[in-house]
Amino acid sequence: MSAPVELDRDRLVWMYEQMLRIREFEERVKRTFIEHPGVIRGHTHLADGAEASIVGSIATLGPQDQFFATYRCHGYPLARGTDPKAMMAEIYGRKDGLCKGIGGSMHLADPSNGFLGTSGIVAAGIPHATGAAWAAQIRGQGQVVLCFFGDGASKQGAFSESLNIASLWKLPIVYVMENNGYNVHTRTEQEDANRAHGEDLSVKARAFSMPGVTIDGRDPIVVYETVGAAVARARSGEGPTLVESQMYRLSAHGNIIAPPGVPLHFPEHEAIEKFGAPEEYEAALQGDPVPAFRGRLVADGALTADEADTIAARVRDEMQAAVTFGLESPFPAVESALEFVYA
Amino acid sequence: MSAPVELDRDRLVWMYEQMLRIREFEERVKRTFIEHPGVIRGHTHLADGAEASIVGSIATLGPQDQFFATYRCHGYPLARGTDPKAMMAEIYGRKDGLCKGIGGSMHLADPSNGFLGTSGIVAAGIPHATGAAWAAQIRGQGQVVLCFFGDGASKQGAFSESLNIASLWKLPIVYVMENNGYNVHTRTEQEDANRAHGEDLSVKARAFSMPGVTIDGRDPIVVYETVGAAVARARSGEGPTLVESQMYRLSAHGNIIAPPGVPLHFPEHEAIEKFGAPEEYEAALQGDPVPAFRGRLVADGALTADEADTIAARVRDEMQAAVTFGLESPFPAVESALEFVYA
Amino acid sequence: MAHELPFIAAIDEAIRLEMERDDTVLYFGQNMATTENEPYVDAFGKDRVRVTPISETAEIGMAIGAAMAGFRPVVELYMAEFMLVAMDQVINEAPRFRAMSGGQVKVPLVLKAGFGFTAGWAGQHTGTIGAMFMGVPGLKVVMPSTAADAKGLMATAIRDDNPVVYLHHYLLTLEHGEVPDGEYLVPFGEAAIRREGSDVTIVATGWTVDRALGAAEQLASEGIQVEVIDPRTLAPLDTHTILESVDKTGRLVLVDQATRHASAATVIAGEVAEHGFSSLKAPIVQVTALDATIPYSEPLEAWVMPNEDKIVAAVQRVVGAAPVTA
Amino acid sequence: MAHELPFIAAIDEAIRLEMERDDTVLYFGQNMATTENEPYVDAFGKDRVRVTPISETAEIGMAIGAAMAGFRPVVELYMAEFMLVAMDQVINEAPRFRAMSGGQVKVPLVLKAGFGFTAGWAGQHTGTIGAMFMGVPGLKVVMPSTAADAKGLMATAIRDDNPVVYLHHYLLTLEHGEVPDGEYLVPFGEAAIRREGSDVTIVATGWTVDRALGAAEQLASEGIQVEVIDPRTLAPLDTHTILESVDKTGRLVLVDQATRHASAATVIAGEVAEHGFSSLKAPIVQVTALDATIPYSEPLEAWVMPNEDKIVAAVQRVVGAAPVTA
Ligand SMILES: Cc1ncc(C[n+]2csc(CCOP(=O)(O)OP(=O)(O)O)c2C)c(N)n1
Ligand SMILES: Cc1ncc(C[n+]2csc(CCOP(=O)(O)OP(=O)(O)O)c2C)c(N)n1
Ligand SMILES: [Mg+2]
Ligand SMILES: [Mg+2]
Repeated sequence: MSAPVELDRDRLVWMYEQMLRIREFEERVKRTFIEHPGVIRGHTHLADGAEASIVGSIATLGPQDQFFATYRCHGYPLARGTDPKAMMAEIYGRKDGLCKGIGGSMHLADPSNGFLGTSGIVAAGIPHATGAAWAAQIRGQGQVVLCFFGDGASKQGAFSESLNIASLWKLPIVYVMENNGYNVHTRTEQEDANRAHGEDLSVKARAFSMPGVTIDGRDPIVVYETVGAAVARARSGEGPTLVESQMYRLSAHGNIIAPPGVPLHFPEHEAIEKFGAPEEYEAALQGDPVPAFRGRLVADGALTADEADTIAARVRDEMQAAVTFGLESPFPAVESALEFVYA
Repeated sequence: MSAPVELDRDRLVWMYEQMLRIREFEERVKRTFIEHPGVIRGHTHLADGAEASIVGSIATLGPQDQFFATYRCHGYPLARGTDPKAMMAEIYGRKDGLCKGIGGSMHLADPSNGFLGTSGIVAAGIPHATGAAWAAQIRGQGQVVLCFFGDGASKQGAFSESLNIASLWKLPIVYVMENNGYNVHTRTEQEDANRAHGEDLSVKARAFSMPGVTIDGRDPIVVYETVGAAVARARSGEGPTLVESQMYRLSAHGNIIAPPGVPLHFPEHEAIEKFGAPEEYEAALQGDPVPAFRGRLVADGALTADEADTIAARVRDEMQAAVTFGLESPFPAVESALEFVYA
Repeated sequence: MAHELPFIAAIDEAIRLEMERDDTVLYFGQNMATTENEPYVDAFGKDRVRVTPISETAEIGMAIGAAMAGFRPVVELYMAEFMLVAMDQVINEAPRFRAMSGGQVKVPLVLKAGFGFTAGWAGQHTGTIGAMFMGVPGLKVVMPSTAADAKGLMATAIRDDNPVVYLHHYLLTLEHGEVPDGEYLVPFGEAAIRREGSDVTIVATGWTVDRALGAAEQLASEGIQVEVIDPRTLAPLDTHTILESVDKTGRLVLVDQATRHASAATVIAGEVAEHGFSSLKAPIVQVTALDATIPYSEPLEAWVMPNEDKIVAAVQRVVGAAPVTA
Repeated sequence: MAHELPFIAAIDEAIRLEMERDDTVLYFGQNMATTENEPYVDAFGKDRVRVTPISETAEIGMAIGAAMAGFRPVVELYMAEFMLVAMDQVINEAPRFRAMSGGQVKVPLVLKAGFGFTAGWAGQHTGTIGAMFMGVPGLKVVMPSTAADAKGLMATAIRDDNPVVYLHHYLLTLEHGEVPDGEYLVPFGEAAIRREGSDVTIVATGWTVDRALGAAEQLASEGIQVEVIDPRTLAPLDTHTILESVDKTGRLVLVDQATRHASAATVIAGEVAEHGFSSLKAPIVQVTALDATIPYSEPLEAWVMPNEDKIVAAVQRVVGAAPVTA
């Protein structure tokens, strides 16, 4: 399997910048809990640690391709070109939000960029993506769908039902399972029979007579090549692939869950908070994909330290502007709650 | 893997008689549609063709073991010792029915014989059986649970969710998938990715890091040995097994579906009725497990032709008595509809 | 012009006409299109007409995804209760995306399912679960009782830009009726007055509409003139027509095949008790199924169901011909 | 003797006491008992307390199987809406086996689930779906509003021989209340009169009970004496207490966080419109959520919810202090 397009220097730097944009955006979201208490409500899930996997995957898509994600959905649209201002305004529940303040952090959508929607119910988006892939197959214009979901989601019936049909019908879809080692504070080996038996989760693909592959999801080039090959396979009509992209979530699952009155914040990662294993978390930090990719590009001469700093400054400004925009955007008119119930 | 008990002559003959009892019972059910129109209502599913698999499986159970089945549930309790009179009365909706006329053909249960219940919703019984296996594990008395279901059921999320947990928790359960080649009139290769790719359905076990094996379910000895080994494995705490037991359903999926007024009957098998492939059906008849096993026992000298005829006569009488009993049993008092709603 | 068709063929006619008219309409589900010579496959090809595995969550979920991507899927579900294994997709996915995306996407799809097969199908296949889909913002619910409505409401459902649960009563399957030729649309949210009357209003749905008409006939011979209303769609619900009728008659009997606390009847009672209170001259009486898992045995099944006699008795109570008991 | 506890700790206390009392009680679900030093694991061991994968169909289905096999499982589901992926197990399996087996098996289990987290949880996590479980023969539904009831109803639920859906409101999680020490059982099917009054009856559930009490306080200063009733269990539903109250007050306002056509309120309206009609002096008014998928943005979320002001206005309408509009 080979990736569709060679990664030239510009593309590599572009990938790095996207990774940094995601990291910076998520940092801003997290800081909002402290700097602007009460502005973010409900439950927010961050993509830090997943940047390489997200960018490596999204980079394989052509302009007509589509993708679906979960509640942990800030990264993909950023890499795909969605305006971070509209995203932050959405997370702040404002009128200028991507979904007019109605969806919130868990339900971003940007159909104009191929991002059709996100379900907050674990694995519920897997059949949606599969259905969009069927639509693509019928349309016959070579579109491909990427379907992102977590390791935990693979224990939900919706996963198996969908992958069987995708393989049976040879649908143009790539299933990217982001295995970050945890479902909230349940470790993969506590809930997954494969892992408990020392196997990779990609062996699940065998049940659907579908290719399954496990990769280091912290390496954007590996991700790009693997997902790219699977996208090429899907596009050529050979059917779906399951990619297990291994990574480590660098923040807690989400902000604390508490009724109004209790200020929300991001607790420590569950490795520390729940399992008393800070060493696990420290080790994961060593593998942080963002500085690792920067180091590699600099070492390879694709990027100078100066250029890297310029990018960092640009990204900081961009995301600061997103925060400012979000804070300044007004709340929607209350009546808009009824405006989009029916099409 | 080796079966727990050697099959001596008596046991082999017992197995044959059970197979014949199931066949005869089902024939009587089918004939009821013609001989006593209106007596059986709703939807009735027969086990003819599955006798070897049923008897070979049930024969591996000890007195404390339990099992769960689907709407196609007449065979198991017969082999396990449930009174066919009470079963037929149930199928006729009578007061003396096994479930007092309230359950009907699709919902037989005989807890006193370890048969805890049957769901008419495809695959819904798989988690029930898995939960009973968890109960057995907690109780710690070496009980094992058999879980019967169809090939079609393996495409329902409940299947995957349950098998993952059973493997993870090493539950004492054996999953017997009765692959009769059809889900109503959908052929396995039309709905199953494995089969469409030329693989056995037991490869699904790989997704749960569980042993999976495919056998000829028309041979009761092969079934006995395979399921017996899996039962022994489960009993010793090593966990579950998936057995794909291949067979051919010899009647149509069920009687025709029609509103009251239209007389119900069993149509021809779908191979003939739907696919215009009588040769497929004829070939399956050649492999009919009941005469095949009789022939083998006679050839092996385990059974004389006379003994076989004596058994056949006994079984005919027994099932005729079941029909008579069912027809003579009164209808339940209408108020009993409210009697068992709550425990 | 019209022609006579069984109920089920009327639904079929609508699906075919819509598929001819609009090639984004898809039709799929279990145990359909399994052979090479199925009429739907013949007419519309294997892309648009497909058999699926027994995977309702994937089936309905895929319909959502295909709808978001521009198609109009019709999912054949056979029995409404099979939706229960995929209820999240029906209740908490399909109707949510329009709102959650701030109006960016739409999810036009039809979930076609039979219900209420009280013909010996026993505990798990006989439910009348239509009311479970009511009150879900974004979701529409259709329940035809005549062949003509079956056709016209299916066509409307397919053209609607929102998810629609289309529930057809199994016992009506072979009931014949006059069906308008060609394109025929019945609007959502408009109840049909099946019979006019001045003394009592009966609202009934699905298979119970004919029971109510039968009861009305019987009551007419006693000099009680009953108006029979069939809402046709449970969501949107045409409370207006019901309120107008109650304004005229002052009395309301609700008939529903569901159990009492899981019925559309109770929703209608609530609306009238609030918005039609001043018209009411008598209690609003509900005739529903008894609170039992439907038994297999025929006499028991019949006993728990609403029927003409129970409807007649309820009407007699509200007109004072019989005492109202608590 | 009593002690003060937050609502959530009161539930916990009941589960612990029941697990101590009866070693067939099991407790399991997602994201619990994941480490070696969890109090439940410590106390009851890894056989009886287990973490499960994200597999609600298997979790609830396994609870059914374990219950049939002699245990009393309590399933921790976190959010009621997660039951939707397993609705078949809740609606069409657990409550059916008792009846379908002709009384041979019983299925004692508790499905513990939070609901109504209208605190920015947006479209898919904020629903009030309790009424979906009503009218299912064989199934019981519990909805406590005080810490004491939370404890007493959980204990009763665990001892009940039938499947019970136990719904606790997320916004009540940290609300403190007096809780009786030791063994404490609150019977099912007995409403609590939270406040006595003679002019208007309000029936409210879960988190809306306190809103109703707040409204009653406000109305008392206007001289309107409101009686506030909390049914505590939706199934069985104590219509008797409600009817008695309406007999006294002649006026009924129903408060429910669900949408209007998916509420327990509508069921109660139906019962009173039939069995309490002669007591009624005014329309039965329902105060429910507006028909919207709950929006994320705070002002919009607040706008669609029932609240004290809306309750006050409804009461004023039924006492004639404000006109009743259709
Ligand atoms: C059906 C369902 N069950 C439970 C939940 C609660 N829940 C939200 S996120 C989550 C963890 C999912 O883990 P994983 O799939 O690994 O994704 P990750 O959060 O690690 O990215 C859970 C259990 C839910 N949203 N939906
Ligand atoms: C969830 C669900 N979907 C659909 C059905 C309708 N149905 C009843 S039996 C059946 C076929 C099942 O096929 P299989 O599992 O192979 O069992 P078999 O009948 O061949 O023994 C179907 C689709 C159902 N009962 N439940
Ligand atoms: Mg994860
Ligand atoms: Mg089969």
